[in-house]
Amino acid sequence: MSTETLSLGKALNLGLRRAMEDDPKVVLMGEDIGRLGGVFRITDGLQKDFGEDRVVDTPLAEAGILGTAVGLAMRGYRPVCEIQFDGFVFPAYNQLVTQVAKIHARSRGKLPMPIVVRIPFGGGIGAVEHHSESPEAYFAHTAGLKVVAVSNPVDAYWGIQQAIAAPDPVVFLEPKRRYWEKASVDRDATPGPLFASRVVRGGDDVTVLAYGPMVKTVLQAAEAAAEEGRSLEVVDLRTLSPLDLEPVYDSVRRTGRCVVVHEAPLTLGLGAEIAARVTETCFHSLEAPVLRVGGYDTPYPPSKLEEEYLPDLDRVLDAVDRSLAF
Amino acid sequence: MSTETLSLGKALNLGLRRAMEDDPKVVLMGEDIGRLGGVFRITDGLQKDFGEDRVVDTPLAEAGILGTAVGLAMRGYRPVCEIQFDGFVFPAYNQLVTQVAKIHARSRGKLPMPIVVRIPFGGGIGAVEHHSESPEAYFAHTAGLKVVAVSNPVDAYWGIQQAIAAPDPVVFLEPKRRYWEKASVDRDATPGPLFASRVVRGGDDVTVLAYGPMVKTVLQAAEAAAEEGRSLEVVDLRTLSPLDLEPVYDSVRRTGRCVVVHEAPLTLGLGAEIAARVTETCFHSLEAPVLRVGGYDTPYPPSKLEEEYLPDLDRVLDAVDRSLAF
Amino acid sequence: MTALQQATEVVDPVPGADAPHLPTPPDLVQLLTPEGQRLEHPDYSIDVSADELRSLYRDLALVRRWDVEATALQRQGELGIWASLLGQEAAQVGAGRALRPDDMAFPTYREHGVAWTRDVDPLHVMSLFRGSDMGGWDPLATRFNLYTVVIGAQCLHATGYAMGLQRDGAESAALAFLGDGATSQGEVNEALIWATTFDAPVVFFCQYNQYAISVPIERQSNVPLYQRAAGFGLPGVRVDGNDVLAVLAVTRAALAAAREGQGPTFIEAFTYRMGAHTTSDDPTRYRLASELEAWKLRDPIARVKAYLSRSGLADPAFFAAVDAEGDELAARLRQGVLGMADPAGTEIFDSVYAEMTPPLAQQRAEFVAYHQGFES
Amino acid sequence: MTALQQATEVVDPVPGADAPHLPTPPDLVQLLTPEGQRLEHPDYSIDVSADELRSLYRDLALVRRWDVEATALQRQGELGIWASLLGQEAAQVGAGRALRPDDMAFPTYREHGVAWTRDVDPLHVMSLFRGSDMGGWDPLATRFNLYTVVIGAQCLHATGYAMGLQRDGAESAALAFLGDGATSQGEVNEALIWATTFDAPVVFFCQYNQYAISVPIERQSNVPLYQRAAGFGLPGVRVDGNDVLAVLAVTRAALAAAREGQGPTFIEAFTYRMGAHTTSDDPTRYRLASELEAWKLRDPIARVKAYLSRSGLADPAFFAAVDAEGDELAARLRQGVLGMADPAGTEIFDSVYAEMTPPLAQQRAEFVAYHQGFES
Ligand SMILES: Cc1ncc(C[n+]2csc(CCOP(=O)(O)OP(=O)(O)O)c2C)c(N)n1
Ligand SMILES: Cc1ncc(C[n+]2csc(CCOP(=O)(O)OP(=O)(O)O)c2C)c(N)n1
Ligand SMILES: [Mg+2]
Ligand SMILES: [Mg+2]
Repeated sequence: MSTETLSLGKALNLGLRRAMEDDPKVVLMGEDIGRLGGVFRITDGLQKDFGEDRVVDTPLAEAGILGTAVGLAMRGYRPVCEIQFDGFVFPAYNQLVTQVAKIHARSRGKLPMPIVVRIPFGGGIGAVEHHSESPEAYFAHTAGLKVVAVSNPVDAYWGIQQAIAAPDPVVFLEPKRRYWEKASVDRDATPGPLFASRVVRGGDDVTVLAYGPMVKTVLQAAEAAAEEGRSLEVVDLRTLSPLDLEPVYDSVRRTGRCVVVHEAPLTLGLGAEIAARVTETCFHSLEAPVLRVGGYDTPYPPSKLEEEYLPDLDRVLDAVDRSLAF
Repeated sequence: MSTETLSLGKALNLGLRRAMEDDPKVVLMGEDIGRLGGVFRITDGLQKDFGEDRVVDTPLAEAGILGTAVGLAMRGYRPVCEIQFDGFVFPAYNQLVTQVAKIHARSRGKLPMPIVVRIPFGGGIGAVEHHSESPEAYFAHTAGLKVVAVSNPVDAYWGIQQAIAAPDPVVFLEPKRRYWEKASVDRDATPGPLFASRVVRGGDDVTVLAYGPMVKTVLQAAEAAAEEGRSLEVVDLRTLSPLDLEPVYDSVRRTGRCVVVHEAPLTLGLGAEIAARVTETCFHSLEAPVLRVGGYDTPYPPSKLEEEYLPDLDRVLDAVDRSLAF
Repeated sequence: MTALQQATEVVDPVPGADAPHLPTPPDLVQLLTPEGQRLEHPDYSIDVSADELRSLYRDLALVRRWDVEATALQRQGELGIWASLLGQEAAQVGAGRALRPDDMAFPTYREHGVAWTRDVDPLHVMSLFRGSDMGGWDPLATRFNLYTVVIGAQCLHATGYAMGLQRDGAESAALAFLGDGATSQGEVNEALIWATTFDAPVVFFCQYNQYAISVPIERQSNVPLYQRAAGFGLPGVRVDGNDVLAVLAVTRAALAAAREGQGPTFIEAFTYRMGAHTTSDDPTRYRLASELEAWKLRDPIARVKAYLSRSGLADPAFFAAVDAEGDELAARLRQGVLGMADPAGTEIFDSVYAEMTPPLAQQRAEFVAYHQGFES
Repeated sequence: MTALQQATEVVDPVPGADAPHLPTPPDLVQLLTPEGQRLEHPDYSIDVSADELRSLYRDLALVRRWDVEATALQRQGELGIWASLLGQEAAQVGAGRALRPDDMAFPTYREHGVAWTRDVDPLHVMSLFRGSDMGGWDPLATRFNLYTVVIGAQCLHATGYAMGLQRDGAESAALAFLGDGATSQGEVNEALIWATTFDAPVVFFCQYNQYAISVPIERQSNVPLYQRAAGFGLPGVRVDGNDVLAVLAVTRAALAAAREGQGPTFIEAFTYRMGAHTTSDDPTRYRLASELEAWKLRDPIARVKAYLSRSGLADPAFFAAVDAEGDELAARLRQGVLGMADPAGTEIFDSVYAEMTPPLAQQRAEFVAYHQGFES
């Protein structure tokens, strides 16, 4: 039996291991990922087993990580880059946006760019500045990248393997505050597709969308709402680029109401795009505007304030109430 | 009489000159802005008149430009940085997002950060890769920055001075393909506020929003629509962060229909945020969903294809038709 | 026997220690050996009074005491994290004391010792690590910038600030701190280019503490870091970072040169991070305990104490008084941290802009109304 | 008289020329003087057959002919812009000819001369400048990467590719091209760190053509660029970039070292951009005509011609044949450009991803339907 209870972090670790076993061209690169096993231990033990050429402790320079990954990809490798924390992806931004995202198009398909950029993202861990951000909208606005966010150990285990196997660059967002959450993972199962959203709880009154760390929060809200007789349908978006909104449209056509939840600042967060699309597609079904619950349009605050900054169960329920009151 | 006919580029040049005369702390920095006067000649003649300490030809490194601007700002200067083309802002992205945007909040207001980042943006000039992009959504999603886009010589002349005088960091977007468009500028006038949108053509049937280079396109579309008996109200957004949507809400409450136009890729472009807000605020007035006309979700194409990539009069009218058909 | 041989000699006998990172002559500037013996150096002489020496010792000791207390407070859950300076006291106090009041320092996140020399209240540093703010001190009044967490970003700030000093005709300098890992960041290298291109009055002070979290120098450079400077056309100096006198002398000289218009200098302070990277780190995963043992013999405080004692410049009463002062300091800090009020929720909004925007004001109002809803 | 004195001597007599950028001994590797005299160099000897010499001349001449034709086509509106290599033919042909077929080159946007040596069809380069595509050649088949417009970004790509070569156990190398301005980009400096840290088989070939658009070297470095290398622990060499033999020798040696596992080298090819930065540029705004006149005496093609003639290795018929070939080439290119079909609109969508996404497929479908609407 290959079903076992795994934390999200351990699931990633095992997923990476399997990807490395399956394909000798997979190379991990990042700061402190080798001997230390990464600051979150996601790559624990991998350098020991696969060697320093396949699990590379890099110099401390994110542009260097992404830029050399481009060259490795051109040479037929499948680099998997770890960015230590969300807030440290920006030194690599030029390589990511002007090179990684554009080289396939620039070369009209002649240059492969199967790079995975793993980023622990989001807040809630009581950290100092730059360790709690949610930069996903920057990536989702960048044509040429694909962007996924996992929310649970099962998706983490399969998702990382699927992202590595994908022929396009994938920004792979890991909900750092859920690294220690556990679930049962069947490692012999056949996974569903990576670039697909999923209804994770059925309901009739309001459709609530989330991804990454907020999926758990929304599921808890749905639980609480159920106790008050409100039935929320919860969709785990999973893929942020491309968006897979067909299941959402189906749901909203039934419920007539939609709430999107994310930690990232509200303005031009994923919720904006989803609201625009859902409204355009389901205009005549909507009984209320799509409402958004997000971080405020401010830098991520000092950690003593993060509970007030981050969407929580109450703020989700508040939005549900407001939607229903329309 | 100080009213004269100026091109948008010349208006910027004169606006910069006046700002430098008014405040000795204003320092211009950028690649080729000194002796050459900038690749678009926006800073023409300024180094000659203000010297090399106030018009600084910098090393070829955008992070260096923004990063040293931060230090100059801490020392009481008002740096005005030129990024040569939109596609070259990304090496400076780390400084812009993690430092320029956050230092005021980080210091709880103790560190001033009155930096202007001038960026010629948008396409339509037949250029090679990276010279035609519209990165504004990246900035508007970044809390701590303010973002404006001018569309005409009058706003250019006043706007650059207002941006420099503003106490916060301002990304100042210049519609490069309109640099040569002319208008009459009264240099003794009292300008309106910088962070305000403006209705530039009244109308009753559909509210159409644009900014920067697309304002002219939309005004032409409104002209064409008028000939077919359709009355478009056109709003020049001018400020992309903060958004000033009150005039838009007023308009949409009357017209019931709204179209947003920009060159940037559709997904998570400014149109997404505007659609979400207009829908939330004007839900019961809307007779059609907010429709968006934008660049496609692809890298900016080779210039032989840019006419097909960029929104034009016909695509605007097509969206107007679709809106009216709802 | 040269100064350096003396310095390394004490390390050799440690059983099991491979002490892999010891510099070879003639690169290291040293004025005080690990055994507390004063040396002369042809380029970097220094004249310190007895008072000054004692006050340097006091700074070193109090800064360490603060650090120890902060680590304890973190263990007890009162701080979210703490980045210990243990072992780097001399590098930081030496560099900080070389500054004049009108100079400006640009720290990373570990320069508590420099903060101390700038009269920054330690509580204003600890509030950052507690998560109450992002540093409570006034960076312009103290001329000590806020901590910068994004590796290397502050080097460009310091350079730009120095360009401002130039334009002001001020005879002051900027002092940028960075780590060994930071030297790999593109922005840091750009700062060297800017500094040399504009001859800016900035000094780069790199604490080579042997690690960037778990990563040793082999991953950042295959030549000693101070040699990086020559390729950019600025002088590079390697100083014994555990020798407060040498650091003081070298940094003073570099700052003086900068103020006099002679341009930037790059200083590599050769030192060792005796603690973990931060309280979240587990150094046993990547380094041998014997390495630490070897470095303990080069402790930056012990040598000053030895020198003061042996030369009769301080007596046991002095050391006892400093110890007592340290305990008082620790008690004050502990009390201060425990008594720190949580920030008001509205602080999330209030300093984002100098000029608040209407949409953010609206979010703030909604935030207030929402939380009032809970209270009522 | 040393090689260098000979090289500079010809410049001095030019009236009005301040020739500000001439290197001082003993830094420059030169094997062929501007007057066409062969020199020996202790470290870089080269044995070239008469055939090889003639074919080098042919490359230089044809590449210039191509460049002239492209500039003309731009003036006539057939290209959107053109980045001329005028004056840099020897640097590019020399470097390109040093490559083995299994090596991989990473150009900027100006290395038409290298493209030529990789048998890239000039039309595939010109289609980029026409705006039809972003380079029509196959970068993996030709082992010549696509042009990279973002300054310096390709240096990291080359280094990563070289790390791939290492992992493959391939005895090949990567050759990264960059300009003098590019040396200021953080990413370029990171590439030097990566290359040395991993001992990657990559050679950095910097064409110091005296300008980054309008900006002279004083704004990028206060020491000669080849000296930058030492600070990162790799060898730096300065070669006369207008001397195709010296460039060939130096680059060959560096590539050989890289292939043999001796790590990276940084080459500074000292040359001059005789034309404008691009056809959009107006160099009269920032440099004196006399400077160009001085450099004309160091023309990279004239000296090969002089050597071939004087040594009897080529006769007038040979030069006439090359000229004729140049005219044929120009005619073919002109015809090819004029005949270039515009790309199909759907190309906007078709290569964004290896696996097309449903939303993009929908945008494509809408695009097609919209344009069909116009046709019908
Ligand atoms: C741009 C960036 N990338 C990664 C990190 C995560 N990080 C924090 S400290 C550190 C190591 C820094 O090493 P060094 O520069 O030697 O300074 P030290 O901690 O040793 O004082 C890393 C990788 C960061 N803060 N910023
Ligand atoms: C990141 C970036 N910033 C700015 C530019 C605009 N630009 C194009 S070429 C150039 C100068 C390059 O100078 P150099 O590296 O010396 O190469 P050269 O053109 O002389 O061959 C500049 C500033 C760019 N392409 N990329
Ligand atoms: Mg370190
Ligand atoms: Mg150049």
